[in-house]
Amino acid sequence: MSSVFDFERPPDMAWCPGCGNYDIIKAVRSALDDLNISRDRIVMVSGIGQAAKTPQYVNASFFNGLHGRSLPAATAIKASNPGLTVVVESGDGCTYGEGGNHFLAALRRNPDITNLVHDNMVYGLTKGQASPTSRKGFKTPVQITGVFLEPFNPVAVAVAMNASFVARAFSGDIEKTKEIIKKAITHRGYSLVDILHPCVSFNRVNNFSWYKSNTYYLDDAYDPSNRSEALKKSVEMEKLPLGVIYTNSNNKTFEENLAPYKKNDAPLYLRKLDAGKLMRIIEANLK
Amino acid sequence: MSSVFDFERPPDMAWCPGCGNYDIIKAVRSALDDLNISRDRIVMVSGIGQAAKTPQYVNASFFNGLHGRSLPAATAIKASNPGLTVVVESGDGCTYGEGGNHFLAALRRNPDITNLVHDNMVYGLTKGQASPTSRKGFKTPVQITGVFLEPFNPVAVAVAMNASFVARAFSGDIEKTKEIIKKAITHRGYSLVDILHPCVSFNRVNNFSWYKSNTYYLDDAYDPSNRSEALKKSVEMEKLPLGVIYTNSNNKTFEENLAPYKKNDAPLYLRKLDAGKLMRIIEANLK
Amino acid sequence: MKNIKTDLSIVLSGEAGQGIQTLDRLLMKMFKFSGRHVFSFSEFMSRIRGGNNSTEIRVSSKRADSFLDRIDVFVPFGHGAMARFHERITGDTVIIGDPAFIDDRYRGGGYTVVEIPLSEIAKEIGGKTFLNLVVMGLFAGLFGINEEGVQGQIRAQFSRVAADVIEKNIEALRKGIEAGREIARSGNIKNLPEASPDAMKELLINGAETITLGGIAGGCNFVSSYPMSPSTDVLVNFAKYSEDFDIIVEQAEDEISAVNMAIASWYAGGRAMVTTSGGGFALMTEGLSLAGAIESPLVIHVGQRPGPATGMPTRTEQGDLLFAIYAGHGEFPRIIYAPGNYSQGFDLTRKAFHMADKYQVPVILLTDQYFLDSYGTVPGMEIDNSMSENIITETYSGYRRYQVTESGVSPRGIPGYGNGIVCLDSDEHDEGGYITEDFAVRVVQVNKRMRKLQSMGPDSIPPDLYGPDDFLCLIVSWGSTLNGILEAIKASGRSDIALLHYSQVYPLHGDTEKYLKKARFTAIVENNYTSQFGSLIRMHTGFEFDRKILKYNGMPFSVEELAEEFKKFA
Amino acid sequence: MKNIKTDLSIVLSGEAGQGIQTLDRLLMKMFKFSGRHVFSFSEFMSRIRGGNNSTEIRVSSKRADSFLDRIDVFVPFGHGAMARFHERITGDTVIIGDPAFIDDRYRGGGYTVVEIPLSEIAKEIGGKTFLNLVVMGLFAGLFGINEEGVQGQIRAQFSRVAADVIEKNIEALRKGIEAGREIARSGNIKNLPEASPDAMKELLINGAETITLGGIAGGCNFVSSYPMSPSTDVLVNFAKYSEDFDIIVEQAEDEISAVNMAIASWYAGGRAMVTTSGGGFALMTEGLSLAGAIESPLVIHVGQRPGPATGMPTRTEQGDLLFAIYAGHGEFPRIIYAPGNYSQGFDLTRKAFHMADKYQVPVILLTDQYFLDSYGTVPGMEIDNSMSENIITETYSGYRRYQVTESGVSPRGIPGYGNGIVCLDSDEHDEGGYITEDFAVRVVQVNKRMRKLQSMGPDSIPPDLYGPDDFLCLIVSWGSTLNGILEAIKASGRSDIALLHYSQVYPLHGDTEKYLKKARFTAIVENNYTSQFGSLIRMHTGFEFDRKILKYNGMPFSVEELAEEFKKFA
Ligand SMILES: Cc1ncc(C[n+]2csc(CCOP(=O)(O)OP(=O)(O)O)c2C)c(N)n1
Ligand SMILES: Cc1ncc(C[n+]2csc(CCOP(=O)(O)OP(=O)(O)O)c2C)c(N)n1
Ligand code: SF4
Ligand code: SF4
Ligand SMILES: [Mg+2]
Ligand SMILES: [Mg+2]
Repeated sequence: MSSVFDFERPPDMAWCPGCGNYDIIKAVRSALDDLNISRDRIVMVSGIGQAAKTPQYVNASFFNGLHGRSLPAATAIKASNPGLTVVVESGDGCTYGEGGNHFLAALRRNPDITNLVHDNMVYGLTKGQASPTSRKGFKTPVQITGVFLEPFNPVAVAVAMNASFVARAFSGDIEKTKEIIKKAITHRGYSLVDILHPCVSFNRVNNFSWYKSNTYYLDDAYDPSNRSEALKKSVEMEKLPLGVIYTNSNNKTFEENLAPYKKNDAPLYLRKLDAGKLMRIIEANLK
Repeated sequence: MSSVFDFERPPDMAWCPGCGNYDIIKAVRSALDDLNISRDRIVMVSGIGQAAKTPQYVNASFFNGLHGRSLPAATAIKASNPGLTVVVESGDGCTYGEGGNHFLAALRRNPDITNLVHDNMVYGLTKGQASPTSRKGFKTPVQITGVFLEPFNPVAVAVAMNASFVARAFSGDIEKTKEIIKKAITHRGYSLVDILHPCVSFNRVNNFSWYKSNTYYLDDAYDPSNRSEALKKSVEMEKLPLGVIYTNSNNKTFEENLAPYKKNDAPLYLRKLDAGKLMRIIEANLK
Repeated sequence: MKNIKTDLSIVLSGEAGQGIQTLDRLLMKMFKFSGRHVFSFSEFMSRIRGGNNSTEIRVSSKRADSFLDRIDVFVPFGHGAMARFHERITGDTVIIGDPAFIDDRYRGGGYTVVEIPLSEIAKEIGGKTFLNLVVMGLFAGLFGINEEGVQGQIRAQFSRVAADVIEKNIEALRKGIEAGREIARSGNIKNLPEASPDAMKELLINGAETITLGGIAGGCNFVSSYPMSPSTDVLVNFAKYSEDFDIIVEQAEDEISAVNMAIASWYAGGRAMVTTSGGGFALMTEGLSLAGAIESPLVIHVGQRPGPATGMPTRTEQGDLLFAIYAGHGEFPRIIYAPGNYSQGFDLTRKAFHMADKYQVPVILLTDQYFLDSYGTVPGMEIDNSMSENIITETYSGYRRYQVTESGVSPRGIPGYGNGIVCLDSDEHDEGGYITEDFAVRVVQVNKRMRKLQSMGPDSIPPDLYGPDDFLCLIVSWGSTLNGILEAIKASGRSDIALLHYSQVYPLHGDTEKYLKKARFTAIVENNYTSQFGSLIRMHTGFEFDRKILKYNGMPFSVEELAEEFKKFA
Repeated sequence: MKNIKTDLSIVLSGEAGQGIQTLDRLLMKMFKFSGRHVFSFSEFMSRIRGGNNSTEIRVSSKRADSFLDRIDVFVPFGHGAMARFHERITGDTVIIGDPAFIDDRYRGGGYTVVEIPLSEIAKEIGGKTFLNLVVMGLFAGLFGINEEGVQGQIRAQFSRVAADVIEKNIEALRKGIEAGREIARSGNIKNLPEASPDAMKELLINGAETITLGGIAGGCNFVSSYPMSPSTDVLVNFAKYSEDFDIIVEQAEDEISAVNMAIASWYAGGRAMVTTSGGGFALMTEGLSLAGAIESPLVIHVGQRPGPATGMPTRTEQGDLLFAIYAGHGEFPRIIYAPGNYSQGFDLTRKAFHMADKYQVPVILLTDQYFLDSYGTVPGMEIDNSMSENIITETYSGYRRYQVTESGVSPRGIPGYGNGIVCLDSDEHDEGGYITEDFAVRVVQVNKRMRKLQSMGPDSIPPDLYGPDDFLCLIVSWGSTLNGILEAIKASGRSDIALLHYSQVYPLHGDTEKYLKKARFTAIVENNYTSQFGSLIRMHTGFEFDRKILKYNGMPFSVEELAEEFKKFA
């Protein structure tokens, strides 16, 4: 299956053999292909971590910034040029740990971006410390007696904050993950997809079969626009529901609220300073 | 009503006449008195802002640190000396804005501290910009066309994250606020009390009477240990419920999980390095 | 009684929330319209109500634009309004005000006190709110300013207020004017500064506004910031102009977000800026390093206040210079400007956008509370599109963001403009922007980045020499101390002193040594404890100053204290 | 074929995830037990699997503890394992390994290749996992190391592994030993380093462990950090010892939390430390300034790596010195140590806690990836309670945290110990810790804080002079470059060169000028682009170096490249 986002020469991918990231990137590439997104109109944004290397392997523009800071970057990119499709891909540590405050802000701002969180319940790149989503009891070289903190539930927080689009996926099912990603990208507003995936090197507990037996897909009758149902589903922790859990299209996007776009759609780079107007306003206000 | 936390000479309080902070500090002082908390066993912790000046006016030890960073400080103080009563007081901007990531972490860590958030839905000290809890449409010199972000609902997020103790209070009712604060302090684990209060200088919208008519007290029959009920209550935004909204005593506190306290309760400052043991371990491990 | 010929210094002092700043603006405008040069510096506590705030307004027939110790007229606005000024109130000061607000120690013996029941007058008209207008009238009367003109100013300014309120304002004004004329007649204050026609044409501005307007003139269209004194006004001003100039103004959740947004906006074709103070800047240093790594343009305004930590939020200091120069891990070029007056505030902010874009480096504007919160006049501003144009390239298939060039500057593409792709990575990267672990590529990219320090040379702003070319004594300073030093040199009566003032503090201009070597005696003036700029100069030239004049109590230098120091120069 | 008398350099090269680091540790231990001095430096890519990593192990009869270009024995562990080493593989290198892994260009002509079907041997025993043991055996055989001893080491190390697996390990070892003896017999590698009795007694340690153990010896009982290469090992080590020494080890949600926690822990009676790298440190600079403002003790370990931004996460650099010195807004004293060897790593970390406590200032330990990730031996460590005791006061009614004293240091109380209260404010405060806006109090408190710079003087660590007192040429360096420079001076054959090495880099010691003036020729060696320490020295002394030897590709200096430079000294 070739994609317009493939490279002429395949890059040397820095992931471990068997890592769930490979499946996620497949799902992403084919979602982008399915949606006919043009290579020069998309920007991939990421932080730092193993997941955050994803943009390096998608043949498109990318902004691979600081650990934890993918969301402010993506928000600003979309705001500066709303014509771009902006997809954020980063890890659970990056997004919910270092970047937790920006996650909260993104939920409130509602930029029209898609946030794919590669959630392996561990810090991969730094060699296996607990992440905010690590389950209780998970032992690591830092959490030597096991994690004792309540795991972060991004889906529940997002629904509680009345977010725009909230979904959970599992890398093991590329096809279904792709479909969820497509919905997320086409949804207007901030779309969160928490994508569970195995880290074969540092998470021996939450492995492929663990995910298989601890998740289930929401059935077709499930109505993601029903908030109270979504709240209930979102806090389920025994078995994690997969699929689109909540959607809310009541809010305008961040960009729609910004001064420049109230008059026209032109991205910032096409606008010019009206020097005459500036002169007039200075004379009027400061004389 | 005199309190052991009064000063011999009353301090010059930097709050505006009519500010809700005066009522909150009254409720705090008398809660502490009621609970017979000794002046030399309590630490007040805050960040920066108008609310964050509270510790200056309570005659007790305080750690008045950086804007947004009250929670990590309080967590560490409690962890270093679990015998201390630790009360955090700071503003909505400080706690949910700059400090948002620490708020999420505190919910997960569950230190046995009490977090009183003075929520005036505005940045007071910096002269009236929107805070995360500002309502939609609220106009300020920065949000000139009105806030268009979804307001942050700390109660909903806390309940969604299965926090230990979640309450909302209103400064206008000192007696009831005091009772809630007492419950929060006596509760083992992280206790959040979001205390709505009017800012007479910069929030002319959410004033005393607005709070009066947009809040109601949960009735006595309400069971805060019922999570699904709490979830429902927590997302109510039309009229904000007041009282203890959720309690969950299933989790150990942060301190209880820490290595030093598994063996004994002594605070860190009373412990001494066992130099002989260090020598032995070095010899054993590195030879 | 002193005979003031050209220059009157008025201090209004009261509690926060009493509207002293509003009165300050009203008076400034009135005096300017009357043809006087004006300057005012507000100092205030970090609180919303109560405490003690003051403003010093200088009214002058020639430009007089720095902080003075001398108080010619003092108006207290409440009990306790005088306590903090006791040392500055002398026998030459005329104290005008409500009997209740004048401390007893000034009564009888040595002080000139003019008691006017200002509050009562206001109350008779309708309440405390009219006090400001009474005082405004008082000065209009004292200066004999055209009454109709002042009325016109009031009517224009309060145009959205109910008609009857306006009339009461006018009445308050009139009452004040009567009182003022009375004082003028009393002869207590003689030889008030005369009008000079050029003052009328000038623009009335404060430091914060020069940064905002300079930013707009530099094409700024994206501002992401978190409020922090004393820089918040810049953010507020941008919001004010956002609809007129299509500027995205976003209050970020924290400073980290603010700086990352700004960088990413440049990436996507915006011209972005953040405004903050030291503490917020501290949180931005990782972002600054990101800008260095990905060679992003970036403009950061840092309004300094006394540190460390929260320090004194509403006071002034020049304590963050070396921090600004070395902030951010790793090594990368940057530019730092520190405007000394309003023109420089405007010009340098404008230029900051252009330089950031041209060399793809972060540019920091280092101001301080004194600069930002003082008002004054400026003849005009240069506005054209020369500094606001995007310096970007249409990309093509095969475009490489970090193409190695002789200057170190690679053509900057943005996503969505052209057929190419634009890849940025905070890791060390190859020309294409992809992560590399190749040691040779690393060296090539470091060299490329650092080469810009040389390329930037021709655009470097040399220090300005004020005073005689054949100076014997040379004062060096930077940023907001400019005007005060110039006035103090005059006041010192010394004609052998020149000032070398830096508005570009980093990279340090190559002419530095030349000037310093020429001087017989050198001194540096800085609003900090350690003489940071002096240290920088030594680092780059080995040169050490004979004298360091430093102040770090939270207030700017006064003309008098500087003049005192200058007189002592060997 | 080279005759190696005292010093063998072995490079193992393979992919991430192949366990080369495990093998490195096994070999180090084995060689040390056999009485050889050992040193190893691992360099690896920022990835978990694949790519190319290597370790260089030096086995020697005298201490030899720095990075060498020369490779005496090269063992490839996979395809492509040799590519990055081509320039360092010479005719004198003996290449030992699987035929499949040896690049064709080394076959025939000029290279010594010993082909051994290592993988096959391992496979026969049971699989790839036994490869390491085969190679370990190979070196045991080559060196003629006592077989039983090595077996004992294996049995001890794998004690928790199933018995049959251990036996297979032993078998692998034996197969390796046979092959090794074969090589020894072949005479390809002659004059292997002989055993020296003192080596056996030494402790095997790496840089990260010296920081951890030094911290524990300094009484550290609270560590809050966020993982970041290359400093994560320090955090991991603390976790490892947490139960033994009752240390609270908390992974913070971010670096901002980490530093604020550490400061607050000191406030409440803990002895706290954070460990991070440049990017994380950038996020801590506001916290650093807080420590400065509230005069909190604080220990920060910064493991440097190449920047800016993410840079090269697993590589080395000394690029954050000036950042560390000036980080944080406002002005306040601090101390910065930069250990040059393992003893210093231990001693300075221990001392950091004491100095932080004694002077109530932040102390920064500046290391780098080269220092942290290289293993070697150290004779022993000084451990007693002299640096781990709390320097605190029992408070009393009326206790004032910021009591003004001559030294600038106020008795430090903590809440809960005594009847007093302990009030800390990040705003400028009075002696009691309450917010003040009084200008005079501000000055008193600034002076008090800054006075510590003087008080600290007697505890300042002077630079160490290595080499002849009557040197003609003086090299200056700091931190991790110590050992390499010393070895290179020897290798250069120059007896007129001395090294002045700084393990305390800030405040700069007063003896600096004295040494520099004595030299005919001066050079500075730094692992960065701009010569940051050189700049600091010039800032404080005006002195400029004749020669700057700088490296910034992400690798440490090799002995050879330094020696080359030293030979050229005028
Ligand atoms: C400011 C900062 N702190 C720490 C790091 C080190 N760091 C890099 S990636 C990472 C964690 C990655 O975890 P996650 O986001 O879950 O991604 P994964 O590797 O598991 O895909 C950390 C802590 C950094 N680069 N920057
Ligand atoms: C890092 C940093 N950023 C910004 C500020 C400026 N600042 C001080 S208080 C404050 C907002 C206070 O709002 P809130 O927490 O709601 O408290 P309130 O004044 O309303 O009680 C801000 C932005 C600061 N001190 N530090
Ligand atoms: S460390 Fe884990 S998440 Fe990272 S590439 Fe390897 S398996 Fe995947
Ligand atoms: S600004 Fe608002 S919150 Fe602050 S003291 Fe005044 S009324 Fe209270
Ligand atoms: Mg992860
Ligand atoms: Mg508030």
